[in-house]
Parts: sequence; C-alpha cells; structure tokens
Amino acid sequence: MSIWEYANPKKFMGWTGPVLTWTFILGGVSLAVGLVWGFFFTPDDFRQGSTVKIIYLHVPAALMAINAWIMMLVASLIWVVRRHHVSALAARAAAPVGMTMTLIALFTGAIWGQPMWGTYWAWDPRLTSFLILFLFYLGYIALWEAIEDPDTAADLTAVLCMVGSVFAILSRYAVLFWSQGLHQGASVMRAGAVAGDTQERVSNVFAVPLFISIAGFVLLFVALVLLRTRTEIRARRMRALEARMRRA
Amino acid sequence: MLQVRNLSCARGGVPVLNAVSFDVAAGQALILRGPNGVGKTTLLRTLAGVQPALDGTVDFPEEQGAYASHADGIKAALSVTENLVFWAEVYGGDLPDDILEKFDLTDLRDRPGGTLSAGQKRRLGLARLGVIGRKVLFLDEPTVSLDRFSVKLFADWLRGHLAAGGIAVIATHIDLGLDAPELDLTPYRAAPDAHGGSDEAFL
Amino acid sequence: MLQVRNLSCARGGVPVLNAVSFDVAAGQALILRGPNGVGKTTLLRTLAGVQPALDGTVDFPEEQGAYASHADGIKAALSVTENLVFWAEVYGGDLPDDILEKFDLTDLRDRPGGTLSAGQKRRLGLARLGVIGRKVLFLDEPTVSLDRFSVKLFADWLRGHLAAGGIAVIATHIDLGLDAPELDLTPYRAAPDAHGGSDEAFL
Amino acid sequence: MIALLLRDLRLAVRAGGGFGLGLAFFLIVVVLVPFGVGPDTALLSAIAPGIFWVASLLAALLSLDRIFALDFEDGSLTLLATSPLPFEGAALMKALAHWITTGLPLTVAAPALGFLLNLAPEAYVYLLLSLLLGTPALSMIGTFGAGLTVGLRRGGLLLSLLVLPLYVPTLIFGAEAVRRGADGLDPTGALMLLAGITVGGFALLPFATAAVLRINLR
Amino acid sequence: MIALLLRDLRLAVRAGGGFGLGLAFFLIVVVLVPFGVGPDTALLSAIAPGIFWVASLLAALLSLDRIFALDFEDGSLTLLATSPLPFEGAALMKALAHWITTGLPLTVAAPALGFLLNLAPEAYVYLLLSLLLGTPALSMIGTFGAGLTVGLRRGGLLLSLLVLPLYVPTLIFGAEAVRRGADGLDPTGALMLLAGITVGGFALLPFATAAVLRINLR
Ligand code: HEM
Ligand SMILES: Nc1ncnc2c1ncn2[C@@H]1O[C@H](COP(=O)(O)OP(=O)(O)OP(=O)(O)O)[C@@H](O)[C@H]1O
Ligand SMILES: Nc1ncnc2c1ncn2[C@@H]1O[C@H](COP(=O)(O)OP(=O)(O)OP(=O)(O)O)[C@@H](O)[C@H]1O
Ligand SMILES: [Mg+2]
Ligand SMILES: [Mg+2]
Repeated sequence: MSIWEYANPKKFMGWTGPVLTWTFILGGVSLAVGLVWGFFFTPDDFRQGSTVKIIYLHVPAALMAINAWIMMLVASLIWVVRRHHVSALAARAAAPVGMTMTLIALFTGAIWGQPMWGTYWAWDPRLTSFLILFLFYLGYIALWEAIEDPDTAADLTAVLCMVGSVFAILSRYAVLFWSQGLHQGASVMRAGAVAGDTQERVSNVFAVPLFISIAGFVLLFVALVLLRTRTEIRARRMRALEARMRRA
Repeated sequence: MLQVRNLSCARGGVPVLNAVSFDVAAGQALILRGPNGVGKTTLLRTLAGVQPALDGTVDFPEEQGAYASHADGIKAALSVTENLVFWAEVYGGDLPDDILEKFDLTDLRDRPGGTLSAGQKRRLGLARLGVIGRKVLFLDEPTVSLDRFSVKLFADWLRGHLAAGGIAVIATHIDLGLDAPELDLTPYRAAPDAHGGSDEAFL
Repeated sequence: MLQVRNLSCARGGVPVLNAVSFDVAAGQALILRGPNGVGKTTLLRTLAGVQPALDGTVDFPEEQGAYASHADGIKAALSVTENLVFWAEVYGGDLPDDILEKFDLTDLRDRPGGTLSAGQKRRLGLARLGVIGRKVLFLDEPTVSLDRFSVKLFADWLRGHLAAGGIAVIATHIDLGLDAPELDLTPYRAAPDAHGGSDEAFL
Repeated sequence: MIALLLRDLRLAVRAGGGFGLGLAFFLIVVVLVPFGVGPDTALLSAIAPGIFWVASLLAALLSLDRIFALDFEDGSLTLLATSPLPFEGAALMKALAHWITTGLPLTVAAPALGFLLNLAPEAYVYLLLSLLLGTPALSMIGTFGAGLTVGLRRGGLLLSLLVLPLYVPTLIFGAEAVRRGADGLDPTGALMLLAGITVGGFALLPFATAAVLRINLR
Repeated sequence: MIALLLRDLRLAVRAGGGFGLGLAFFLIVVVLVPFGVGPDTALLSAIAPGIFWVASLLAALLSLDRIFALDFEDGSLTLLATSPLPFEGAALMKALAHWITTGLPLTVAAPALGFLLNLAPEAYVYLLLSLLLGTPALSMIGTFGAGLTVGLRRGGLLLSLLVLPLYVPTLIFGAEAVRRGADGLDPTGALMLLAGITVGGFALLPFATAAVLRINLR
C-alpha cells in the first residue's frame, strides 16, 4: 500500500480523528509545561530582566511562522504534481494558522521591543521580513477566498505559493541589503546553542523550557492544521452533496 | 476527421455530460441540440481544448481546431479590417480578399468595432473564422442576433468550408438550413451520481 | 396605450431612423423587424428613454416603461433568487410566488448567476420583467440563446402579460409564435443626408 | 435605495474579502514607503501624517473604477437608469457602499498602524478624526469621477487623473490636521474644513454624478 | 507575437492617451506628496528617491488589471489560448506592451520631475538607470498578478494585494540605488541586483503567467 492512500479524503478522515486528539493533548501539555516553567521557574536575565520571558512565546511562534509557509509550499507542490485534494486543502488550512503565528511573533516582538529598544517598531531586517511574510499570507488567503471553484483556487494558490516563495527569499535578502538591524542573531538554532560558550549563548536554564515550548507549538500547529483540513474536507463533502442533490 | 470517444466533461466541478461518442468525417458538419443547460457549450469547450476532459478522447488533426464562443473577441477601438488583420497575423496568414464581401462587411470595413450593432458584431466575429484558415470549427450558437439574410450568408460560407474538406461542430437552437446530422445531447446528461466531478473524491 | 409620433433617432451622432410613427393599444404587442443595423436597438433605447430622440414624441403612461437590453444585468455573485429580489425591491414590489416556475428557474433558484448557461441566464433576465410589474415593455431580442421550450414559456408569459392589459414592443429576428402585428423598420431608414445628426450645424 | 446599498455590500463581501481588501492595500502602501525611504525613524515619523493620507487616498482610488464599471458592463446600470429609483439616490448609495467597504475599515485600522511609521502619540486621535471626516468625501468625489469615466476602456488611469486633483483639498486639510495634532497645535480649523468638504460633496455631487451617468449611458 | 504587441499598443493609444496616462499618474503622486508631507525642502529631498520609486510602482500597479481584463471579458483571451500563438509568448508580449505604455514614459520623464522633490543632482542619472532596469520587472511581475486574478470581480484590489509584496525587492534595490547615488556612494551593487530581478522575472514568469491564465480560462 502506498503512502499516498492515506491522503484519500476518506482515509484521511479516518486516521486523523484519533491522531488529532493526541496531538492536541500532547501539544497542550508541552506548551503548558514549557510556558509555566519558563515564566515562573527561570531566573530573570541579568541584562533583560523579566521581559526575557516573552522569548517562550516569541521564538516558537517565529519559527512556526516560517515553517508553516514551507509546509504550504510542500503541500502545494504535492497538489500540483500528484493532484491530491487533501494536500491542497492542507495548504489552505495551514495559511491562517501560519498567519496567526506571524502575528504572534510580531506582537510579542513589538511588546518586547518597547523595553529593549525603546520602541515598539523598528525597521529592522528580521522584523521587516516578518511583515512581508504576513503580507504573503494575507494575499494567499485572500486569493483562496476570492475564487469560487475549489480546484481552480487550489491551482492558482499553488502557483502563487511557489512564485511567492522565490520572492520571499529575495525579499529577505533585499531587506538585509537595505538595513542593518537591531535584532538578535539566530543563536538558539545554532548548533552550539546549548553547549556553546559565547556571550550570546542561551544558558541551559532558559533553553530547556524553550525547547519544550517549541515542541508544544509544533504539535499544536500540526493539530490545528489537521483540524482545519478536516473542516475543509467536510465543507467540500457538503458542497459535493449539495451539487448532487441539485442535479437529482 | 474528428473522432470523439467516451468523452465526459464537467463544468464548475459538476459532471455535465457522460460518455459522448461521435465521428465527423471531413466535409461534414454536426449540429448539437439540447435544451438550455444540457452542456453544449461545455462540450465545445472541451473539444476545443479550453478545458480538460474528465474522461475520454478527442482526436482531430493537430493544430486544426478553432473555437468561436458566445463572446466574439472584438476590440471596440479597432476597425473591422484591423480586427480581422490581427487574427490573420496571429494565425500567420493573410486576409483573404473576398472575406469582407462574404460576410457583408464591405460597407463597415472602417467602422470601429464598438459602433457595430449586435448582428454586425456577430458577422465580424464569424468572419474571423474565414480568416484563420482552420479546418475543424467548434461553433457555439454562431447565428445569435443575425437576421435571416445573414444566417443564409453564413450558411453559404459554411457550405463552402465543408466542401473544401472542413469540419464543423455547431451548437444552435435555430435552423441553419444546413443538411447535416443532428446530435441531441439530452441522453448523455451525466447522472446525478456520475463519477469524476472534482468533489466526488470527498463522497 | 403607447403612441409614437414622427420619432427620429440617432446612434453615435448619425441619424438612423426617420419619422417612425405607430400606436400600440393596451393588450397589444408590436414586433419590430428589419435587417441587422437598421436601428431596432436604437429605437427601443429611445422609446425607453435611455437616449434622447432627435425629433418626435413618445407617449405612454408615466412610470410604466421597462427596458430589457441585450445585456441582462445579472450579478454573477448573487443567486438567482437574490438577483430577482433585488429588482423587486428597486421597483418597490414583492417577488411574485410563481415567477420561478413561470421561467423554469425553480431548480436553479440557489445557483449563483455566474454559473448559469447562456440560456439559463437569459431566462433569469426575462424573469426580471415578471418581477418589476411594469406594463409597457421594450424588449431587445429577448429570446436569444433560448431553446424552443423556453421560447414557448416566454411567449406564454408574454401572452398573459398582454391579456392583463400590458404592452410590448419587441425586436426579434426569430418567430415568437405571437399573434402580433409586425413593423418593418427598413422604410424608415434615415437617408444619408437626413437632418439632425449631431454635427449637422457644421455642414 | 437601501436595496442597492445592501446589494453592493453583499457583492463586495461575496467577491472575497470585501472590507479587507482596501485595508490591505492601505497597509501595503504604508509598509512600502519605508522600503523606499529607508529605515530612519525620525524621517519616517516626520512624513507619517502625509503618508497616511496619501495612502488612504490611493486605497480609495484603486477601487473606484469598480463602482460603476461592473454594473455598466453587465447592463444593470441601464436597467437602474430606467427604474423608478432616483438616479441621484443610486449615486449616493454607490458612494456610501464604497465608503463602507474602503473608507470605514481604513479609518478604524489606521491608528493601529500608526506605530509602523512612528507616528507621534498625540496625533493618533486626529488621524482617526480626520480620516472619519475626510474619507467620505474621497468616496463621493471618486464616485463622481467613476461616473464620468464609466464607458471608457482605459478607465483606470484616466479616472485617477481626473480624480486626484479633486482630492487635493481633502488631502491638504486631512494631512494638515494630523500634522498639527502631531506638533501639538490646534487642528480644529483643518478638521472643520474637512467636514465642510464632505458635507458639500454629499450635497452636490450625487446630482452631478447622476447627470454624467445619464450622459454616458446615452 | 509582434501582432499582439502592436495591437495592444494601438489599443492603448486609441483608448486615449495611452502613453500619457501612466506618466500623468506618476506626476500626480509626486505632486501630491508635498501636499501631504509639507513643503520642507530638506525633508523632501531626503525622501525623494523613495517617493519616486513608490510612485512608479503605484503607476505600474494601477494599469495592471487592464492587461488581461478586457481581453478576458470580450472573449479574445479564450480565442488567443486556442490560437497557434504560444501562450507564454502572449504573456511576454502583454508585459512588454505594459512596460512600453507605462514604464518607459515614466523612466524618460522621471529625471525631469526630480526638481519637484529637490532630488540631489548626483542622483538623476541613477534614477534614470534604476528605473530603466527596474520597471520592466514591475511590468512582468504585474502581468503575472493580472493573470492570477483575471476573471475575479474585485480584481483591482486583490491584484494589488498579491503584487505589492512581490514588488518589495525591486522597490528596495531601486530606491537604494538612487539613495546611494544621492549620497555619493557606489550604487553598482543595487543596480546589478535590479537587473538580475528583471532578467530572472522575464525568464521565468511568462511560464507561470501562461499557466495561471490557462487555469483561469478553464
Ligand atoms: C516585532 C517583531 C519581531 C519579529 C518578527 C521577530 C522575529 C524573530 C524570529 C524569526 C526569531 C527566530 C530566530 C531564530 O532563532 O532563528 C526571533 C528570535 C528572537 N527574537 Fe525576535 N522578533 C521581533 C522582535 C524582537 C524584539 C523586539 C526582541 C527584543 C530584543 C527580540 C528578541 C529575540 C530573541 C532574543 C530571539 C532569540 C534569538 C536567538 O537566540 O535565537 N525580537 N525573533
Ligand atoms: N461557470 C459555470 N460554473 C458552474 N456551472 C456552470 C457554469 N457554466 C455553466 N454551468 C452549468 O453547467 C451546465 C451546462 O452548461 P452549458 O453552458 O454547457 O449549457 P448549454 O448547453 O451551452 O446551454 P445554453 O443552450 O443555455 O447555452 C448547466 O447546468 C449550467 O448551469
Ligand atoms: N455605439 C454606437 N456608436 C455609433 N454607431 C452605432 C453604435 N451602435 C450601433 N451603431 C450603428 O447604428 C445603426 C443602428 O444600430 P442598432 O444597434 O440600432 O441596430 P439593430 O437594428 O439593433 O441591429 P441588430 O439587429 O444587429 O441588433 C447601425 O448602423 C450601427 O452600426
Ligand atoms: Mg451555451
Ligand atoms: Mg440590436
């Protein structure tokens, strides 16, 4: 049996039901553990004070915002190549979740910016790229909404997602060219993040809850996308039934 | 020679026609009949390759099909001649000398397309078919808005086209005075539970 | 009662029809005939008050005219019912209960206007006439794209409208099966040197 | 008349996004300006009032040609002209629908975007007020312009060309009000003038719009 | 393919103004900005490079929806799709026609308008160069967006929403080149990148455009 059979709508509905419940539970638990641990059981940072705790929301949301787009790109490619309806719907389902993640990253960043840089917003490359990413999400969702026929919508949004990805990378580069920023480098994701010994190193006390929180976000993202995909499948099923009833 | 085998097509994700098969030999025309909404336009669009078929095959000499839809594609700002010359160029040909007479457009040759009456516009739209030099024509209600004289004019041109080995598939509700077999599409209506609609996978 | 006296009209600044006069009594229809481009559309637009007359008078009960053009004014995003309800509201009336049956739209009632076939759209466009409750109808090729059954449906409706004291002036190239006098516009064609063209003052 | 307003709003919503799109465009212009001008916050904060107003104006402009174009193309406009609806009322309703779908969401959202351009905190309330008073005028003037250009093919650009000069007074007073607010001066005068333009526009332009529409339908 | 280009140019000219309208819009935006921002010359000269680029971008944007909309409505697009003309070529020609009617006149005229915003004298040549290298990319990207949204009713705004983020890199490099020119720095890098976007866009986007058009015609 090929793996693609799990992408048949009926099969998909079957196996995602239980998986969904468990991802929700697991995601919720790890998020709660990560956040509670992070907020209440870590010391304040010597430079940033208690505001550093926002990192437990900010970093996972920022990571998921990017990963959601990558997931949409993959799902779009699968739709274009293999024409599996579920993958198109998964891409559609992921977009609002990704956009919400982008918004969370932007808002937590802005709240954090006030104590750190003395301003809610600065035209820093990292922040700016997220703003552009937000616009890409917005356009992608608007295009889905604007097209009546679901297959046409899936095709067009898939092309938009591919072209958009190229331009998103270009924008990221352009933005770096345009302004040097205030924002922190990517130290969490660097190989030596936990064991490293640079000044910027995120010490163990912060890192462990952070990773738990990241895991929570990932699981929650998966759960939300599954949930929304299931909703989309049900909506399509309704549509198909209605069309059939009209013709009967 | 046009061969259609087991063609099924859908519109807006809903299957409309099921397993249509027919042959049209060179020099022949086929008239599509059927009540409004049965799927004549859908079938013609599928034959012409504007939309993909759900199932089945369409076979005719490569690069020989031409489609004429409800809309004529006439540019309001271009004159009648300019409109025709454009299509001639797109198809890499020249404007036949007698095309304007054949469609009674001689008096209108320099009028902008936008100032034509409904029937005059239609004549111009049909004249395009005489310009592009394609053999296999898919015509969707070509005589809408035409007066009796123009209908005859068009039927004459069509007879000439067929005599030269052309093929035409024509959807129409009125009588063109052509001596051609008719195909009523009503029996091919897709059953409500037909497979292949874009959403069938979800049921 | 519709009275037209010595009506002259122009299109695009060029006089098209000259001194058209006719009467249509309540309960009567008049069929306008004439080759493409003779000026049927122009005449109807003038009668309906969409464009001013060059000369002459049109007289019918105030606020009782309605015009149906080649274009149907159907909103693609609104459903069939919503389209009709909108026009009913604009004319301050209600949707008659049987209007959907009368135009064979019952099955299509919830379909978005944009997904109708050419003939279905036309039926919807004509159903508007049944909704607005006007007596004097100016109809420009109302049966374009309709199949035979729908043409009959429309003719039946029209007969009902006339029987209730309505009036209709209809431009058409095909036979509606109505028992109504015909008026051929060819003799009224404006001579090339007719007066009243917009630039006559400069000649 | 309400039927027309409701239909237009419903069409806007059905066509996907309705209320959101004008707003999104506004957001995008506000975001693009720093890319062009550079990330210097002092500079951005100085030009913020002007940019917000220019952006609202462009957002209004961009959706103008849809006000009548669709109704013209599918024939509804002719049918409306021969209906018992007063055509002036129809013009008014069209302007109102345009404002509800573009001006209103933009007014509500603009203050929330103020921080992107480092708008001075004191100016937020005046930004809101000036947009509330001024954007209806943009819609009404734009509706007039749309009526003027309705049957023309390259409507989009010609329309902008005609409408933008008419927008100048609204822009000047609107931006002035916000700028004065930001500088701690009294912006009442500019706001009054803005309100005056809106009231005057709504009193007179529906008639002009109906007149040009009738001519264009001929 | 040349036939299509010539037809589009002829249509643009016939429809009144063709080449002039994009330019006029550009001019108007450049004139409106001082109204919004206020008459401070130092400020204006600081934002001039950005404003010129944002204005070109908006001028390009405004005429985008006409690229395919008219051909779609009157059925020519379907007829073109079934013609022997490669559809990719048609997309390319459409982009070219758009550039010739908006990008080119604007490039030629922009330096002449520099004084309106007190552009630094050293920057004029870079303004010209950057527009020459960058505006074709705007047309090509815009054509892709127009292809995506053809057939959608509220195309205008949605189109902008989709296209503007795609314009960001072009805008950044374009404005950066002018700004560096004005500051006496070396703008070669930015100009090279601009040219890169244009070349890449013209190499790839015609295919994407033809693909989305085919989907939309289905
Ligand atoms: C408002 C918008 C902001 C956005 C969109 C944003 C975006 C991001 C992203 C994408 C990451 C993940 C980077 C990675 O690990 O690869 C991140 C991490 C981080 N951000 Fe932000 N940020 C914003 C504001 C701020 C502010 C104001 C601060 C405070 C100074 C801040 C501090 C950090 C820190 C400390 C990290 C972790 C960096 C690391 O060690 O990996 N961010 N942010
Ligand atoms: N764009 C569309 N989206 C969804 N459904 C459509 C669309 N266009 C047509 N349909 C439906 O598909 C079916 C076939 O339509 P089609 O246009 O092929 O009919 P037709 O035989 O050409 O009718 P007519 O004689 O009225 O032109 C109809 O039931 C119609 O309502
Ligand atoms: N917009 C216009 N501008 C200038 N002239 C026009 C315009 N529309 C039509 N005409 C011309 O006016 C004359 C009358 O046109 P009209 O549309 O009234 O004819 P018609 O009798 O309705 O023809 P048909 O049967 O083809 O619909 C024709 O010669 C036509 O070419
Ligand atoms: Mg049809
Ligand atoms: Mg006519």
